[in-house]
This record gives sequence, C-alpha cells and structure tokens, in this order.
Amino acid sequence: MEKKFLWVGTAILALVIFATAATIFYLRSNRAFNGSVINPPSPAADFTLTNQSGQPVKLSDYRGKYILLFFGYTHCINECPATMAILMKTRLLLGDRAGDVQVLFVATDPAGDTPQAVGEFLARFDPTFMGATGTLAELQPVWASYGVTVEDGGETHSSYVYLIDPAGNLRLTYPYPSTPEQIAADLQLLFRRK
Amino acid sequence: MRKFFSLGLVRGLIWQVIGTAFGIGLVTGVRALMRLPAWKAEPAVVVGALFGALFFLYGVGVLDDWLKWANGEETSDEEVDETGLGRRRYFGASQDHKVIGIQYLTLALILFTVGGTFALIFRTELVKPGMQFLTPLEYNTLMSLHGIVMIVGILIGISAFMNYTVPLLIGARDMAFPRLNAFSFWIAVPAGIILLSSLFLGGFDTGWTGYPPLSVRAPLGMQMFFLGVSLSSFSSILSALNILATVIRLRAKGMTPFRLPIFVWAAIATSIISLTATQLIGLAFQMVMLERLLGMGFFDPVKGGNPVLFEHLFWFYSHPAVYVFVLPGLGVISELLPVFVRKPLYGYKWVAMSSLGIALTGFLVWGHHMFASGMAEYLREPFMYSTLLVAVPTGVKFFSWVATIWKGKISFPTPMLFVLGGIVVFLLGGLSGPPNATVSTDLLLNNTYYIVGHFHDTLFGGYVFPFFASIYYWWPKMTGKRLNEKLGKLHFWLMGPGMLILTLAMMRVGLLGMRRRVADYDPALGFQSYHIAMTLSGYLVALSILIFFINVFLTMKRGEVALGNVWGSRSPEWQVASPMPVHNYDKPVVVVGEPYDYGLPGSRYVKFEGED
Amino acid sequence: MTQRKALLTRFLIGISIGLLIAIPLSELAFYFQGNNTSRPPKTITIDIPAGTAQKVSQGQSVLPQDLTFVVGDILVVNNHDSIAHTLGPLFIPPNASARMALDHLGGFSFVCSFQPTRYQGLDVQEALTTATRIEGIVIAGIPLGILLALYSLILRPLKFGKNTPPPGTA
Amino acid sequence: MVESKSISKTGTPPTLRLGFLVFVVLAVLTAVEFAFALYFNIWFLLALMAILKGGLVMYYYMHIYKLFEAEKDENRESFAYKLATNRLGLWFFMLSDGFIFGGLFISRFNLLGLTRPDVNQLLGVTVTSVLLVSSFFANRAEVSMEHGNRNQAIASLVVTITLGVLFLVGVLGVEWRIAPFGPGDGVQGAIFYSMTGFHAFHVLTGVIFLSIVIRNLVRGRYSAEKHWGVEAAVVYWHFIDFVWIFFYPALYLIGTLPH
Repeated sequence: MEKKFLWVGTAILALVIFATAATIFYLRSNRAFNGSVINPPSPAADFTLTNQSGQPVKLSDYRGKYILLFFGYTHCINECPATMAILMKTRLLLGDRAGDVQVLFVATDPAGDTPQAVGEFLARFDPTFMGATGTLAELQPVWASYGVTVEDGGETHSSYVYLIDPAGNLRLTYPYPSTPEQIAADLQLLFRRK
Repeated sequence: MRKFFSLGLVRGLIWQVIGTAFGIGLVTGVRALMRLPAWKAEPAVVVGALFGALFFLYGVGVLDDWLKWANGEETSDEEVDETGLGRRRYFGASQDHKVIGIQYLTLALILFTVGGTFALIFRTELVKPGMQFLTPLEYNTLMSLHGIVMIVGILIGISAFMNYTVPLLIGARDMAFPRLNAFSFWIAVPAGIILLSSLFLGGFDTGWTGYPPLSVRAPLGMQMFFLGVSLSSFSSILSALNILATVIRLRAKGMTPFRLPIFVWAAIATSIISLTATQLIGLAFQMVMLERLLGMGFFDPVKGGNPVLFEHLFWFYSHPAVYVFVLPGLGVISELLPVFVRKPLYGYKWVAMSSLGIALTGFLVWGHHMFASGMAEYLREPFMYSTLLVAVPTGVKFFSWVATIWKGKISFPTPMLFVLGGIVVFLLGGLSGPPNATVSTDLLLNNTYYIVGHFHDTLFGGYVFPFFASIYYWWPKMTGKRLNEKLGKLHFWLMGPGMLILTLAMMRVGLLGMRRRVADYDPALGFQSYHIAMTLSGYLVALSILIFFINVFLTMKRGEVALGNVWGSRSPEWQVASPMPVHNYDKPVVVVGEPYDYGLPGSRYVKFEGED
Repeated sequence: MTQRKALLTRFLIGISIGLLIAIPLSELAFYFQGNNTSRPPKTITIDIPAGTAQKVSQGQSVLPQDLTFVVGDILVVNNHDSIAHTLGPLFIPPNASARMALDHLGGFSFVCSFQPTRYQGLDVQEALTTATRIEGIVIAGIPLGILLALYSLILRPLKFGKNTPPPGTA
Repeated sequence: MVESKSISKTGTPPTLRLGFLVFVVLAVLTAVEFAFALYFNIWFLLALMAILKGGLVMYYYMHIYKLFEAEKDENRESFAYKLATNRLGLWFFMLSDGFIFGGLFISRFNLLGLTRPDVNQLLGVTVTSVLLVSSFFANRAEVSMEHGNRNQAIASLVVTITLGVLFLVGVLGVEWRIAPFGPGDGVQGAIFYSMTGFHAFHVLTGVIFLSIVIRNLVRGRYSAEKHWGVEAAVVYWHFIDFVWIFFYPALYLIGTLPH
C-alpha cells in the first residue's frame, strides 16, 4: 500500500508542477491591460499651468516618466480624494519603480483651487504629487483637450485617470473607481514591455 | 394511572412541554444578559420548539441505548423484549420494525384526517364567491397547512409501507439499524406537533412552497412550518438510510437483484431520493429561518441575495419528492396485481429498472417548476426534454400492468379494486402531466387549478389508492383479522368516483382561468357550479374515509379471523402464520425461484431452510 | 472485471450516448430560440464619424441612442472626429480608439460627448453563451443516458469474472 | 513501529508511516494552494488542489475502499458482518450530510460568484492547517488501535480533540469577532456565517463524539479486533476535514474582494 502511495504522491506532485507551469505560461503569454486602452497611443495635449508652489509646470517637463493625470477640485468630498488615495496606494504598490511615475492633479475650480489650496490638498496624500492650476482662461483649453466637462464649482462628469507614457502619448484611461492593484499591474506590464 | 404515565408517548409529550419552556427561558435569559429587550417572540418560540423536539426524543426513550453506549455500557441486541408485548408497546419506543410500521401507519392516518379536514373547511368556503366564514389569512393558512400536512403525512405513510413490508419481503429479521428506525419514527411526532402548532401561532399564507420574500414577511407560524418540515425531513432521510442498508445487507440467501420483490425495487428508488435530495429542502427552509432570525440576506435582493436560488434548492428536492410519493404506490400496484390476476408480472426487469429510472431521471428535471420564474430562458427546452423523458419509464409500468391483466384470472377483492382504481386515476394524472412539462402550454396553465387537479390525480392514483390497497391487503398480516369486504367495497365506490369528479372539475375550472391558492373568485367567470360539484365530491371522499375508519373499528371488535395465506400470495411473509411472529421467520428464508411466477405449476419462490 | 467496475463502465457508456443524442436536440432548440443575446460575447465597434462635434452642437444625433450588448462584450469606440470624445469611463482622443469590457449586467446611461442629449444608453443583457448551451446538453443528456444504461442492463446483462454469478439469472 | 499480523478483512492494516506520508503530501498541497491564491488567483487551480486533497483524504484517511470489501459472510450475527453494515450506514449518512454542504457550496457561488468575503487570510490558513494536523492525529489513533497500541491511540485522540477545539476557537472565537461584517450585513455575511456555522456545528459534534470514544477507550471497551467506535468517530472527523478542504478555498481563496 505504501509503495502504491509513493506512485500516487509523485503523480500528484507532477500534476501540480505541470499545472503551475502551464498557468504561468498562460498568464505570461496573454496579459491584458485593466484600463481602457487608447489605440493607437495618441499624443497628449501639452499645457503650461502653475503648480502648488507657484512655479509654472508643463506636462512635457515629465517626458521620460509615466504620468498619471487627474482632473479634480480641492473641496470635492468623494471622488477626488478617493482617486488621490488610489493613486497614492498605486505608487506604494510599485515599490522602487514608483520613482518612474508622476501623479499630476489638474484643478477644475479656478475660484477655489488656489495654488496653496492645491498644495494643502495634495500634501494630505503624497509630497511627490504635482498640482497644476491657473485662471479659467488658462484651464478651459486644457479641460477641452482632455474631454473634461466642468460644471460650475468644479464638478466634473468624467473623472478618469489618464496614463501618459514617457513618450508623452496617452496610453490608458481608468474610470472611477479602479483599484490600485489594477493600475499598478498595468504599469508593471508597461515597465516589462520596455 | 402510573401505567398511563409509563407510556413512552406520554412521557415524551411531558418532556416536550418542559423542553419548550426551557428553550423559551433560555433565549429570554440570554437576551436579558445581553442587555437586549428580554422578550422577543420569534427566536424564543423557535428555540423553544427545537428544544421541545429534542426533549421529546429523550422522554420517549429512543435515545436510551445510545446514551448507554456513550456511557460504555452494553445493550442487548435483542430488538424486541418479549415481555412488552400487547397494545402498550405501540405507545412507546419499540425497535420492532413491525411495531414501528404500524406506529407510522397510525400517525399517517391521523395526519391525513387533519389535512383532509382542513381541505373540507376551505372547500366549503369556496362554494360561494366572496368570503363567507373565513378571513383570507385563515383561508391561506388552512390551504397551506392542507398541502404540507398531507405531504408530511404521505412521507410518513410511505415509511409505514416500507418499514412494515421491506424486511418481511426480503426475509430479514428486522431493519439494519433498529434503534435508528425507532428514532426516525419518533422524531416525526414532535415534527407533526410543531407543524400543526403554526395554526395557533398566526398561521402562514405562502402555500406549501414557502417562497421568499413572502415567507420572510409571513407571521410567526411560518417558522413553525419551516421547523416542522425540517425535523420531519430527518425522519424520511434516516428511514431511507435504514431501508437502503437493510436491502443491501440483509437480503435472504439467493435473493439476487432481479429476484427482489418489485416493491423493494420501488423502495430502493424512493430511498435514494429521500436520502440525498431531502437535505436540500431542509437547507432551503433553514436558510429562510436564518434570514428571519438573524437577517441573513440569502434571498433578499436588497442585500444582494437571490430569491430564485430558493426555488432551485426547493425544487431540487420537491420535484423528486413527487416520485418519492408515487414510486412506492406504483410498486404496490405491481406487487399486488399478479396476486389477483394469477399471472406472472409482465416484464419484471423492465418494471424494476423503470422505478430506478424514474428516481434517477427525476433528479435533473426540477427546472420545469420554474419556467415562469425567470430562469435562463433557453434552459427551459432541455428541462422540457428531460421532464418528458420521465414519461417513458412510467409508460413502461403502465404497459406492464395492462399486459399483466391481459387474459388473467381476475378476482375483485377490495385490495384489487383499489389497485385498479389507482391505475385508472394515475393514468389520468399522468396524461394531464405533459401539458405542464411543455413550456408553451405550461406558461398558460402555470398556477391555475389545472395544476391542482393534475397533482391530486397523480397523488390519489400513485399514493392514496395503493395506500389503501396495501392496508386492505396486509391488514390480516398485521392483525390476524380481515377487514370487512362489503364496507371496503363501499369505501372504494365512494372514493373512486368522488375524487374523479373532484379532479376533473379542478382541471376544468383551471382551464377556465381559476387561479390556485386564491380564497375568492369572480362570479362572472361562471364556474360556481363546478366549485359546488368539487365541494360535494370532496365530502364524498371524506365520507368514504369515515366508512374506512368504521370498518377498522368493527374489525377490531369482531372481525373475520384470517390466519393463513388469505390471498394465495407467493411472497415469504404469507408462508408463515398471521399475525406475523415477533421474530418474523424462525427458519431463514431461501429464495429458489422467480418472485411472480403465479399460475406456473410447480414453481416456487421461497422455501425455509431445512425444508426440501 | 469486478461487478462494480462493469456497472460503472456501463453507466459511463450510457451517459455518453445520452449526451451525444442530446446535442442535436438541444442545439435544435437553440437554433429556434435564437435572439440578439443568443451569441457568445464579442468585440463591437462604434465609429464616431468626422464632424460629429458640429452636428451634435446643432442638436442632431449621429449614432443610435441605445445600444444592446451581452455580458462580456468588448466595446471599441473609434474616434474619426477632429476633437476628443468621451463615453462614460472612456476617453477617446481624435483618430484613436478606446475599449472597455462590459462585464456587468444591466442598463447603463453613460455621459457622452457625441449625443445631443449628452447621454448614451447601453443595455447589457445576459449572454446565451456556449456554457449555457453545454448546461442544456447536460440537463437533457444525463437523464437520457441513465435511462439507456439502466435498460441496457436488461438487454445486455453485465459480464462478470468467474467468482461472482451474474444477477437475475435463475 | 508495530507490524502486526492481518487483523481486519482488508489485508494488513495500513502503517503509521503511510498516514504520515499522506499528511506530508496534504500539507504540501495546502501550501501550494495558498501560494496559488496569493500569486495567480485562478479558480480552477484552487479547485484542482481541493479535489486532489479531497481524494487523498477520502481514500487514505476515510479508506472508502473498505466499503467495497463488505463482509460476504453468511452469519448475519457475526461482528464482521455487522461491522460492514455499520460502515455502509455511516457512509450513507455522510453522503446525505454532504448534500447539505453541497447546497451551501452551490449557494455561495450562486450568490457571490467570483468575489469572496473580506476575511483574515492568516487566520484562515492557520485554522486550515490546525484541522489538517488534527486529521493526521485522528488517523494515527485509528491505525495504532488497529495495531493494538491503545495508549498511543488515546494520546493521538487527545491531540486531535485539542486541535479540534483550537479550530473552533479560531473560527467562532476569533474570526467571527474580527470579521468586518455581521450575519445581517449583505449576502457575503450571510454566506460566511452560515457556511462556517454549519461546519463548526459538525466539528463540535465530532469533538463530543471523540471525547466519548476516548472515555470508553480509557475504560478498555475497545480492542484491536473490535473498535468500531474509534473507527466511526475518526472517519466522521475526516469527513469534517474533507468538507473544510472545499469550504476553505470557497470562503477564503477563490475570487477577489468586492470593491
């Protein structure tokens, strides 16, 4: 009976190993992005705005980095802080590769989102987060070029996170709510693809 | 007086009262300790009823031997203590399968009378449109209780058949697990009490199916319904287990599978279903109980639950359950028919396999109860196929019966009348079935009186008639006296036509658009006359049952003594004296021939060891 | 071959035959049942033609108001217009496409930039997938198979080894 | 190790070493299962693991094969014959009981699909291994009883019961307290509490059953030839473990957290 069992045991372990290998291969071969893919990658409209410390900030400053772009307003109570938290977690999940990712927050309420307001808002999450605000005149074209419809008070209807690759192309967008795991997984995939 | 209190039943009832009080006290105490408002009716009553049932089992004494074992004491493997013979043993925990069978029979008859009375009451209410003497809730409660009490009664009646006859038919000394056998009977008693108690605890208005969400909102009686059915489900599960083990392990020498009496095949098929599927109705009901007690949202869409899940769990048992109801009856028909036509049963093997076939096929056809309840639209066709498929083995049985009767030397004593009646009525029920199985017609007939008529035809033909047939047939074996033929025939000739009118009228009003389970109907629909006819024929059936009881009573008093092989049967239990000896067969039975070779000269089914 | 093994093989054979017979039956039903959800999930493309923005601003709708999908569909939106468009969770830059997986049941009304009403209705229904069809085949096939196996026991009784006598033969 | 002569009709009784080997494989499989759940959470891998473990337990610990070697002896009153009948009864009971758990299992997938309740992973894997180890000792008890080694049997049963109680504490005492939802909070609460509750009830009965057996074992009611009580209790215990083998992935591993 023991002899027989040795065969059984070996067979089981072999099966398990095979299953593991097969799965890994399967997962390697067809990994899909979690976010909605923009195909072909189209150049993200560049803009110049003011960051929380009053300096001018350009989107193109961050060429060579992955940019997570989000449109929101500082006195927003649910989606904007929630998304910021998600992005913070995402960077944590990325570990040492977090340095390659820059989060950029574009204001949608010129009245309320003064540079220091943006600064305080972002400081609640992650010092590396970069804010970008300006006058209504400055902001409106930016909103337009990213298809953000802003109602008075900064309320937006389309709260996505835009993922822009080092070449400055829009690659993916994430609807609200997406989990940090999903975004991080996509970034990992992009890292590996390079 | 002391003798009275020493009866197991009495002690059990006393303990049940104590247990109920204990349970209620327990819940109230715990709630008080938890700083909650001490008195909350629902949990208190449910837990009380549960403890009541457990204490009953202790009080009646079915747990004694197990407690002794747990205590490391030996108990005698003697199923029957010779001392406690006589009437008294029927009121206590006996391990003799014959006693238990008769106990089951009594309980079944009691439940029938109760359920029938409910039916008569609301049937009377339906004579005229509008509400006469019942409130809608009372009507619904009576209607629902009629359904479930009858169903529990049928399950118990089946255990009665199987417990009494199976060990005799296979030449065994007793069941495989006599103590378990006693347990499974006695748990049915508190279950029945709890079930009926719902009448006094607000009743319930869901019909016997108890679908949520309605059953989540129903009065407290609902819980008693769920609890009662769950408990009685243990009864049928355990007795099914016992039957299967008995048939597999304790068959007489030489009784190969294809020499089993046909009724035993039916018992096997039935037991396979009750052993397995019954758990799911218990589970479904317990889930609703939990939803009511703890707010668990299994079937509450607001909490993400899914009411249709209940229907799946429920019908996965409750459709096969229909076969549980009829298979033993059909078995009885096939068992008795050859005796009274003095001819071999035609196509024995096919009938045997058909019983199994109906049982096993029945597992995968539950979906046809839910054509109208939002299941995956396309799956209705496959379910339709498999449902119609069940008609095949049933047809095989009919063919066998007809071919058996063909050119037989037919005699018409009461059991035979009931057998023939059963065949005719079940044919009606069977033929009215396919319209409910095919999707297109079912969507029309669903939830009408047509279904009610179909269902009552199947159950009368498949259960009630064979049930009485076997009572008349095995009564001499049980008591050594024979039931009066004249009264028996009268019983049949009242019941047969009565219920035919009843069910045909039901189907008719169903087609005319009478919904089932409604307390009232629109006079403009113009089927009041049918309702009057139904009620009258209902009373006719009731009268016939009354005559049956009178017959039993008179026979007890001064009945024709019948000790021998009254019907000239070949099966082993008739080869020994009636009433059956305590230890069934003092010499082991040996099977030497085919079971149903009636009329073949010199052929023999059984002999006793030591005989030539 | 022991009695148990023989019985087991007999039932396996019976059930597989039953399934084989059930396939045409079930598929026939499927053929007649067919409606717009009776298809496996697939990729569906919407094209936003050039000049949509102007038309929409003039209040005329370019695309149908409501679209029907089944669970698991992939919706791909091609934007041939000169400006970026949005559809609910999607952002589509000019001359690019965006995709989303519709894996939740229900009727959705997404904010979008290419309808005069600013809303696009998406009706996502339960797909009648291959899985459902296989389920159907099983439901119809296994009972049939069991019946065949049972009756075959009569027509061709089991063969056993020497030691166990075949049941049912006198 | 005692290599005694053939006792039961089922050839020489399995050795303690076999039980240990089976346990090792089960432990490895459990570890692999947990790793699978962590790294690539694919339901059919977890299902495969569960089926493999279940098969091993059912064959080597519950020795289902003894059912089919039923005693064909003519003497219906002999112990061996009754033993075979009792085995049959026990297995029928477990089959029937299995349908309850099966129903709960199906309900879980019907209601939660591929999402899982938000419960403590560490605790989950802990109680699972506790139950697995207890299962090993239960088997050890039965085997040593078959070899007539009573004291070892008692010792092993004591360990089994202790671990069983630990399992109960882990599930009822800890998990039920720290779970972020109550029985009334949404369908995941309902499923989690009912599944663990039904299972815990069976564990409780198993513990009681085992303690009764120990009591009688100490009083010397069982012998190497006649110890149906021990066998029944142990097989029932393995059945409880068998159920948990399927409940653990269903409750803790399969699927993602709802967000």
